[in-house]
Amino acid sequence: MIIRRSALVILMCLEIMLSAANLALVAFSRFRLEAGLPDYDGQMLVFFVITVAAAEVAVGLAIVVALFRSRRTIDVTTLTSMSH
Amino acid sequence: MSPALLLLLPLLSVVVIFFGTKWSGTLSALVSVASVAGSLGVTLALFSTDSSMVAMNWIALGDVLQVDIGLRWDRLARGMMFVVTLVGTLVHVFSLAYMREDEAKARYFGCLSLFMFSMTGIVLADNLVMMFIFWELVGVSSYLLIGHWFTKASAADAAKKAFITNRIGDFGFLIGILMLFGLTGTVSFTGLENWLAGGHAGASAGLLTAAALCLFCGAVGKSAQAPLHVWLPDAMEGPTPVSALIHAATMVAAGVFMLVRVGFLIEASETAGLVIAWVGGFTALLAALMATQQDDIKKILAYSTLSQLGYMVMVVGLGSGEAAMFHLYTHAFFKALLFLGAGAIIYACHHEQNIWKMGGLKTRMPITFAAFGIGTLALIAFPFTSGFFSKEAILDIALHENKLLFLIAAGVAFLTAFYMSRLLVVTFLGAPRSEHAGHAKEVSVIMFVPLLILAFLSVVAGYKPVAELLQAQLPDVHWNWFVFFVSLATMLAGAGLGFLRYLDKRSEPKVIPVLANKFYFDEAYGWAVRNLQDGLAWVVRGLDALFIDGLAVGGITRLTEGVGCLFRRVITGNLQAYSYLFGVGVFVLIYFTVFLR
Amino acid sequence: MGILDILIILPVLAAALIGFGAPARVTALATAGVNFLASLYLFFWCRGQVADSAGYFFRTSTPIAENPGINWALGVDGMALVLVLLTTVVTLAATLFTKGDAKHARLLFSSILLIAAGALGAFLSTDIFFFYAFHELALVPTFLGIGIAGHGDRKAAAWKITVYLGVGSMVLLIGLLGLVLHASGAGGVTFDMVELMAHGATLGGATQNWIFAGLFIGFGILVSLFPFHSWAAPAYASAPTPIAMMHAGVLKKFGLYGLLRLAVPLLPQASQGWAINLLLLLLLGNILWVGLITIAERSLDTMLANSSVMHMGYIFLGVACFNVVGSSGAVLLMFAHGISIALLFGLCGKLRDDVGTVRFDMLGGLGSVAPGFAFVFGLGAFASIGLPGFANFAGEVMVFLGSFKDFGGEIGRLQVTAMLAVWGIVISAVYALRAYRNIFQGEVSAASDSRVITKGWRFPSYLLIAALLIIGCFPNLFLNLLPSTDSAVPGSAATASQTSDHHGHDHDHDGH
Amino acid sequence: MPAYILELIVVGLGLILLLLESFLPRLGAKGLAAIGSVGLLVVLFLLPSVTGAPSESTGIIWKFYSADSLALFYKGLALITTILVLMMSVVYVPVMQRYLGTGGGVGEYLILPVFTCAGLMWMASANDLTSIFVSLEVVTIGFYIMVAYMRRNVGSLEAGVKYLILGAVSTGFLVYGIAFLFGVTGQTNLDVISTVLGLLEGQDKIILFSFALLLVAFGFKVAAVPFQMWVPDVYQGAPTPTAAFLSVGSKAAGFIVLSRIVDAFLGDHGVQTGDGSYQDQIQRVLLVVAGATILFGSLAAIPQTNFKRLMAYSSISHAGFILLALACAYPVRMDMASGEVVAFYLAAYLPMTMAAFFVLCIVRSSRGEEEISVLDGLGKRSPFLAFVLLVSVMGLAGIPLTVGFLGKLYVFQAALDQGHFVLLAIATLGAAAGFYYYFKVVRSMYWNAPSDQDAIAVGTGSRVLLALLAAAIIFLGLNQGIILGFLR
Repeated sequence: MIIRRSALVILMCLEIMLSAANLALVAFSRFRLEAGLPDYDGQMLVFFVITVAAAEVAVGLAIVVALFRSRRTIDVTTLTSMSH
Repeated sequence: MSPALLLLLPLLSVVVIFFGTKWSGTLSALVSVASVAGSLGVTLALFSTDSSMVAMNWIALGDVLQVDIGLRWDRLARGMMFVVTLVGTLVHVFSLAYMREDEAKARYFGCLSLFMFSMTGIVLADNLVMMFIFWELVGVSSYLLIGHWFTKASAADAAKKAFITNRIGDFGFLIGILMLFGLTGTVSFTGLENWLAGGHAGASAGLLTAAALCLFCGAVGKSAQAPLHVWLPDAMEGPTPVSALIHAATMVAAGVFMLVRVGFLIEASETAGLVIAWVGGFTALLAALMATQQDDIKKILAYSTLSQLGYMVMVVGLGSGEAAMFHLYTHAFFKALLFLGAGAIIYACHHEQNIWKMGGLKTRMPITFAAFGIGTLALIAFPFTSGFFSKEAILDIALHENKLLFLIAAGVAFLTAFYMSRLLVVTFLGAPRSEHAGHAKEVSVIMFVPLLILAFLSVVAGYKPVAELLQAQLPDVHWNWFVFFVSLATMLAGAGLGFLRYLDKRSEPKVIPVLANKFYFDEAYGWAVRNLQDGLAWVVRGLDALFIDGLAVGGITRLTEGVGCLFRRVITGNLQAYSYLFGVGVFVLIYFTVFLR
Repeated sequence: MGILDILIILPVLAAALIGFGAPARVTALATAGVNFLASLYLFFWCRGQVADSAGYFFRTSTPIAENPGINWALGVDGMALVLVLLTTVVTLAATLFTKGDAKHARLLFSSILLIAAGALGAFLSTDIFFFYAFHELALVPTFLGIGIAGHGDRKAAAWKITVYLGVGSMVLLIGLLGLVLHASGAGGVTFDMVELMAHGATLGGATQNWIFAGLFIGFGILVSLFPFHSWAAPAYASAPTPIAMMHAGVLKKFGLYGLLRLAVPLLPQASQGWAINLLLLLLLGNILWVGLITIAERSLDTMLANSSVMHMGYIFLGVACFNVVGSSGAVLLMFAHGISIALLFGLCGKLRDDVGTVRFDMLGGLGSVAPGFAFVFGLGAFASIGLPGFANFAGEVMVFLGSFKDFGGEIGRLQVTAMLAVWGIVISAVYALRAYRNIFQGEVSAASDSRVITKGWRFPSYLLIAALLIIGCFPNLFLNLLPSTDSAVPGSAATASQTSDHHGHDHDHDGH
Repeated sequence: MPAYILELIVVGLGLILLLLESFLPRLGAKGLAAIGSVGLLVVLFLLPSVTGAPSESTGIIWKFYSADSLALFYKGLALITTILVLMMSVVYVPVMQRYLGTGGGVGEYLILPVFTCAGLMWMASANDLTSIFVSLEVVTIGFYIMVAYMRRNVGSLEAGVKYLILGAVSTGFLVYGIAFLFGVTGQTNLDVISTVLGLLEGQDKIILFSFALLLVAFGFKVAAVPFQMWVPDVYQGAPTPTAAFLSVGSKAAGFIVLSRIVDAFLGDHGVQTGDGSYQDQIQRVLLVVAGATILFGSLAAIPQTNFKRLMAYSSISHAGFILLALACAYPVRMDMASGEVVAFYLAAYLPMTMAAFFVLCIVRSSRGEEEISVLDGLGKRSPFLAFVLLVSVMGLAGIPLTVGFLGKLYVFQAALDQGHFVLLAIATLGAAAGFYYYFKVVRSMYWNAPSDQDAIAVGTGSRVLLALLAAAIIFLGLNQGIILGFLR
């Protein structure tokens, strides 16, 4: 993700990160057997994460589109207009 | 009638002159003269009483610290007070004429009254702090009077020099007071006396000596002993009556007076006495040597004063306060006489002070000449003048206590006779060497009456009945033919040499640079002030700007700003860099949290 | 609302009124006058009364917060009273010295009043929180005043003093909090000085040393203790006259007041540890090092500024004595120094306004052009170098006596310091007389010639000089109000030793 | 009335506003803001009357939601902040319209804060990892939009992208952290987790690992070093009201959750520092992060010339102070828990920051820049604005008798109490540097000559609001009891 220039690709990478975390959650809940059943708290959390991630991507894509409209590029390395 | 009146009268005069007369010269002069005459009257009226009183609690802090404005009216104070008020009165009267045309007469008389107030305070003080208070005030009034003509650079500088030099002495004086207070918890003379009598608990001999010598520092400054003598000759920049009053008869004697007041302390330490005696003897010799080559009439008298003060200090150190006070008393009259005489001459010669531009004044100013002559005789201890008796006493004590100092004292007697006869010969005899001298006239009656009174006293004051009447301290010495002959011989030799060498000379026959330049004391001090003090001050200021303000304060400021700029660099505005840093941050944080414990 | 509240709030209100457009000079004068009279009334009233058990008069306390215990607590004791008088006198003089038609007059008058209010608040608060807070608040008008209405390199100077004193007050805050946290008893943290006094002296020696060091460095920065002095000269040199008078004369005393109020009674053991050695060393820096700098100054304003820094050394010495003589001397000296430096800054400002320069090489012989002015300036200069008759001398001599009190025949570090400090009287004579010589004596210089000192300086100068003379001649007027024995300071070493003393007994009891 | 009704009301309010915006377009920005503010104000007044969890746990909701005094306090902060942000937005609307082009309305910009507010309020109550995550994301997504709202403005978009990407990364770490914490304890409720952690032994490393991951996520939210890089850019680029909202609302919410999490990790067993346990290590980490944050924020602020960037660094530095308070977990000599100190500090921070941003908004709407130099001579041009800003920066710098001083006072006290002298030194340095950079603003306002003489128009509403804020800064500084009263 760090070496990518395209905002879109970066967003995709972020999604992968979240998925990895989700996987961990599912795995942990699977390992915690209570009376033979997995701990569903963790798995429930995964659904929340997926939903939220979707919302996040929706907003993110909108921003990327706006960026493309105004700049005709989505290369994040060009985003250095801030003075300091 | 109480001695407090002596303090109040001049104080009142100061207040009235500064706030009540709207700077009217005549009015101020009258007030001032009235107050000093009143003081003289009170002194005379109180001659037979002996008292002490507390006029005011100046500082009262429970039983921890008690400093009073207290008055001690004993024989010592009475004798000194008589000298101060009498000479003061005469000088005030003399000033009426001498300062007639001065623009700032009111300021002059106001300062004179201030001086009288301060001097009275010193004389009456019953404790060290009070003495120190008036000691400083005397310094200020002296500063003001020396700098009376302050637009003249030399006068302003001389005033400054006098004050600062005195302060150096006071530095020691104050430390002495502090030590004694720390040891005893009191600053009153009575308390100190009792403490000493009770075996001075808690004080080592060394500390006692140190305390005594510290007090002596004050006297060194005020009485212009070597090496702090340099201010006195310069102080002659002030009006001549001031020189007579302050820088000859009274203020400079305050140091001696103070030493006598704390004589019980000096007696308690042999070392201190010895040091004091040697400083006195050394000053006497040094000043006498310097006096032989001066050309300014007032400076000659100033060095002579130094030399005589040296005598007094020496004899205090040798353990006889009485002899010192006796000499102080006689010296006050004849030295005031000489100064006022010099003032009359200067006035007559239109403010000419160089003796080589005078000459032949004997015929033009006969009364002044007579008076001046009597003064000279008393100073060189011509037998059966007042000066003779007091100097005899000093020589006698020196002979018994310390042979080496006796030799020095005798040498000084010789030199005194020499330079005084030089002064007399060059000024009064021969032909006038300048136009002003040629046109000199005898001064007015208001000026020569004080001269005559002082001349009379210079002759008779030394006789025991008179001295006792005037409350002077009389030393307990016996007639000693050896001393008499030594004294007579040195006097005759000195005077003879002076006459022979200077009669009808038009200028100094042989200039001895080292003496004419006063052993280069002023040059050395000037160098030290310029290079050591001012140089150090500049260096310190530079170091302060460079290191403390520049390197420490400025450095910290710049360092902070620099680090700030450095931190700012991290925020590049580049998203990838941010992500990268974010990642590094995560690793560092995890490493630190989990593994670095 | 008691008289103390009024003393503090009145100037704030007046400043606000000026801000809203009331006639500046009249309002300020009226307020300063009323405050002055009120403080005089307070002074005479207190003389006839017996203080409460903690030594205060007019003590009021309104709780602000339970825990940590913060109260709007006011009270006045002898020391505070002296400083309140100082404040009101200098405020009145500073107001009088300022012309109504001066540039930035509105700002200057309201700054004077706000600084006065801050100083009064600090001196009258018996709660450390407000004690600290008021001083900080008073600094703001100082900063603004220098920055807006100053002269010379005003921005740099204002910047420096802002940051410097900002740092100082932060350090101080740490020290004060340390004191509060450690000295509060078991009943919870309290900022109340009276309660702290009652619990005090239970701290261990090492703690006392640390807190003492924190306090004297924190307060020291505010009071320009060496080596934290370099803000003073540029700030006072560029400050507008009344601001310089108020800050150097009044506000700067806050730090010393704080040390005397808190450090001396609460941290008596600090007089034995390394912290006191450090303080003694630093105060010598003030007296000797800064004294030499003062000698090298060639301009009246910077010389006065540095001399003021130098004289702080004596007051620190009084604090370092840790006995009643030194403390009382320090209080007297605070008053005296405040008045005399205000006078000198006032006159210096007059000189700058009317003659146009304060540089020595451009002045000279002013004494013959303006004798009255020279006379008054001379009185101020001599007062500041400790001439007897002025209050400065009384203070200095007591500080010195305090440093030698009961030294038991062994010359210790305090005595050595005092002896070296006494050399300061020579140094101060050198620079003061040189300045006087250069400005007022000698030939009349081109700059001084035919310049008239305009009106407006006489009355305030006489006021200040009268204050100096009265207290110089009758220091007992103040000393009567101050504790006269060490044991009257609760929790001090002397109290601990006097176990038979009822007072001391109580404290032992509290300690367990 | 159970506390969660409030969030429902706020969400409902947001929906109503959306509808109004669509069907009553002539309502305009002012109308929307007014209705929103009034609605939020009503909620604010309802706040004291709500009830917490019933004694016997009846609804599933109380598993995710708590309504202790701290939660209510933060809800109040969120509401007040949002009201102020709405007001500010009204002033800022003209600036925004410049960057929105023809088709763009500003309606959503006034409605989004309401939804975000609901998220913030929920965050204040969240005591379960699930609710923490969801509420946090509600807030964050709202902020993504608000930051990037000025879609024709390069800066705003750029800020939006940066915030989005870094924010998403931090979300990733949050989920990781939650996963590991869940993995260790098998629980999602913080109270239960705290109990379970107290029983675990020999799993220090994994506990610390999960804490570190969570700290990454919340460090990002509260702008702690080393996750603070986004702050200056985002503050500078975002619309000013959003920057204000971020610096107060988002930060407050981040801290309430962080303090709950820290509480859960440290437990309430009164561990003292120095015993080498993982609790000890957590305190150490917090201290180090706090020190670094104070240093970075304070020092990097010094060279700034842009007002919003300055406020950004100031916000970082303040975050450091709050972290320091958080790290002093068990003050002995104080009667304040570290959580209360944090809450107090944030409450103090609110009016000061809001006032500063508000003044900036007004100045910005008349002048097109946000450099500090735009304030030159403000003391002459608009004494009122200058005075409010003076009070505000005095508060931020921690001058006594302002509420900002009290915040610092308590932090210092806590640090002293725990004997963290190095941190105290750093904090002192930071506070002192604060004097330096805050007074730059004062210097510019009062010492510098104005570049143009025109007075700045200030609407009556803004005037009243600013006066209220300034009064609050001073009044609360004198009566800290009020804030403490709300806290307890």
